[in-house]
Amino acid sequence: MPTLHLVSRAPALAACLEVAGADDAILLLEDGVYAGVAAGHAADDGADAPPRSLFALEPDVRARGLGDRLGAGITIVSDAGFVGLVERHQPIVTWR
Amino acid sequence: MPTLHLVSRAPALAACLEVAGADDAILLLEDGVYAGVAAGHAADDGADAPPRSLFALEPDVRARGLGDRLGAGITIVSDAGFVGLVERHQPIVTWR
Amino acid sequence: MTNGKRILFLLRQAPYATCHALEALEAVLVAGVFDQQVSVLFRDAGVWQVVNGQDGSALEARTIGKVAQALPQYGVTALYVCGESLAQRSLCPADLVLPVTVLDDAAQARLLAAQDAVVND
Amino acid sequence: MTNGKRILFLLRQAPYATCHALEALEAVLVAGVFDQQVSVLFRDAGVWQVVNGQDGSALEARTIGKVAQALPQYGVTALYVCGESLAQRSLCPADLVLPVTVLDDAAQARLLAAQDAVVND
Amino acid sequence: MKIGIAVHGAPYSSQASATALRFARAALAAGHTLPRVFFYHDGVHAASALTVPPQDEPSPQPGWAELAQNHGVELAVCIAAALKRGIVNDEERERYELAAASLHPAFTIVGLGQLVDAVCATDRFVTFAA
Amino acid sequence: MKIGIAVHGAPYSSQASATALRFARAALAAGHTLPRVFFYHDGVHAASALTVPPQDEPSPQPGWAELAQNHGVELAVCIAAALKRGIVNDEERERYELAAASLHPAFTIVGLGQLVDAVCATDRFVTFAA
Repeated sequence: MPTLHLVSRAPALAACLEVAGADDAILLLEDGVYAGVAAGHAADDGADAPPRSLFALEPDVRARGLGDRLGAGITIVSDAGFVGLVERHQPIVTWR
Repeated sequence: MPTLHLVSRAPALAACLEVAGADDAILLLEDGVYAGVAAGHAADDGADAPPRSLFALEPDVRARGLGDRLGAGITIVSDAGFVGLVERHQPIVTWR
Repeated sequence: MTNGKRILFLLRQAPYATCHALEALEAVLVAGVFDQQVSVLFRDAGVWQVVNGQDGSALEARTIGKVAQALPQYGVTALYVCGESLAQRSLCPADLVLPVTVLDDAAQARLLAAQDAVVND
Repeated sequence: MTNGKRILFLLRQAPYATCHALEALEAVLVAGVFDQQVSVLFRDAGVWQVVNGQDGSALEARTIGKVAQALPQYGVTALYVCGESLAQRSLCPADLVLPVTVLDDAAQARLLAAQDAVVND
Repeated sequence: MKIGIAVHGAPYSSQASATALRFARAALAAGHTLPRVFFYHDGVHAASALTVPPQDEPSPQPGWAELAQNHGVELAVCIAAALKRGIVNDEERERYELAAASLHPAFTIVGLGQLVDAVCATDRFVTFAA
Repeated sequence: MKIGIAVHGAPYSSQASATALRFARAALAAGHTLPRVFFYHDGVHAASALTVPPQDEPSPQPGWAELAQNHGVELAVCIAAALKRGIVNDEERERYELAAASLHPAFTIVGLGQLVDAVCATDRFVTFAA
């Protein structure tokens, strides 16, 4: 079963991407959602790395005003969607 | 009077160096001392940036086993030396 | 405005994941009612504090952008933001919730050097 | 060693500035006495936990390297370290306080994928 | 599915407790069971009975207590992490001759082995880091 | 020289309190005066009277208390930051009908204005961040 990576701080996405498998899913949550902002030049992000299933948690995206600022290809999920990802993946790895 | 910059986490040195003046002093303390490790290729550091007065706090260096690992040109100071730096600089800016 | 100490609040942390941003802004608001020369520099992830479109209710939290918008009413009008920090996040001044002066690194260096004290978040 | 769950502790934080490293290692030691397949991966700033020459007494703290050295005695012998994280810090295996297996990113990916659960610091 | 949860961050200081609570509610709503939430590191502060939440920022604590009461979720607080952070029950208060206890009654002080036990007894284990 | 100090990190969870204490002692030894140490953010946890330090990791708290007693250093804890983190004195305990108070007697609960006052009343101001 593929791994689910939880990225809760933006700079941690880089480390996650180094070891995430091609079938793994990555969920950006808390400050990790900033890593999903369509990249300017470098900084907190890494969102233009190799394509994997990339998700972002809706309440975190909305609180931070990022609704229209996330890169294309990032799927917004609710808390229920988060639970669904946990059902379909193992193990769950947190990066902060 | 020049500014004293306190860098208490290694990744924060980069931001500090962007705005530190040529006469300013930089004191690495707590996890900031890792930024003083003689650079391999990139990572936490930035110690090979433009020359400014660069100090590291002795108890933090010793606890972490960095005594022989710091880059040349970094001056180790005691807590008393830290106080001396505060006397001779203003303002004091913390980067974490 | 010519009395008192020159105090800069250096705000570098993103809002919501921790309460550092909120608590630091509360300190700035209090400083504003003292007779001091208070200024604020938003830098690095701290620029997210003043981005528009925030809605803290999604997290049952206060909207940090709204807290920041109150700064001028508390007499804190010297508001600066790091231009490079904005650019790295694909942001421009029109994306922010209140008028701020964009500074390059050299101007930030001069701002820091002019302070009596710097308080950070 | 073939019974139980495969549990990996992913340790990415430097010691001393916070107690995350110490508390995470204490959890690993406890896990070691359970009949599980426990492994540890030191990565990113977490590799500093196992560097030699540490002396916690400088901070009136426990020496984290010594805590890590106790891992094999508690039955935790599957110890891995990220090679790239070492190289970025000018470290090599000879700089570490105990024998560890150096893994490249692909091998770490396989290690993660083989786990039932991952606990982080 | 049985899901284990670890919380590593303190309320307010970190979003971890609030995020974990939302996840826990969603997991229960989806029909999963949560045998135990393990509070470790600064996460133990969620168990303080002495906090006064700011008016406009609700504490996750009543939500945790509700999960314990209505869904049988064990709220387990690591004793070693709790003691050094001032989270103590009556027993520890007495043993260490402290002026008061501070543990909210919905939470239970446990040993670190219960973290490993929570990992072993569940199908998924999710950490909410500080 | 008058030096003001702010502490933003909790003991154990952060080195900030221990580093600040060492700095404070060195500053006093060098003949400086420390009118006030301001505990803000998670720094307020230094004022908990209910902590049990691990045997091999001494708490900075007795050191802070010694500075207050022997050097007249005011240990000022921000009320807003303290209340939400469960650090309360008897007055707040009563007002909010809590089961107990948790403030160590060497520390004083103050308003956030005292942070600005500490900056204004000193020649240098040093922040020990989390």
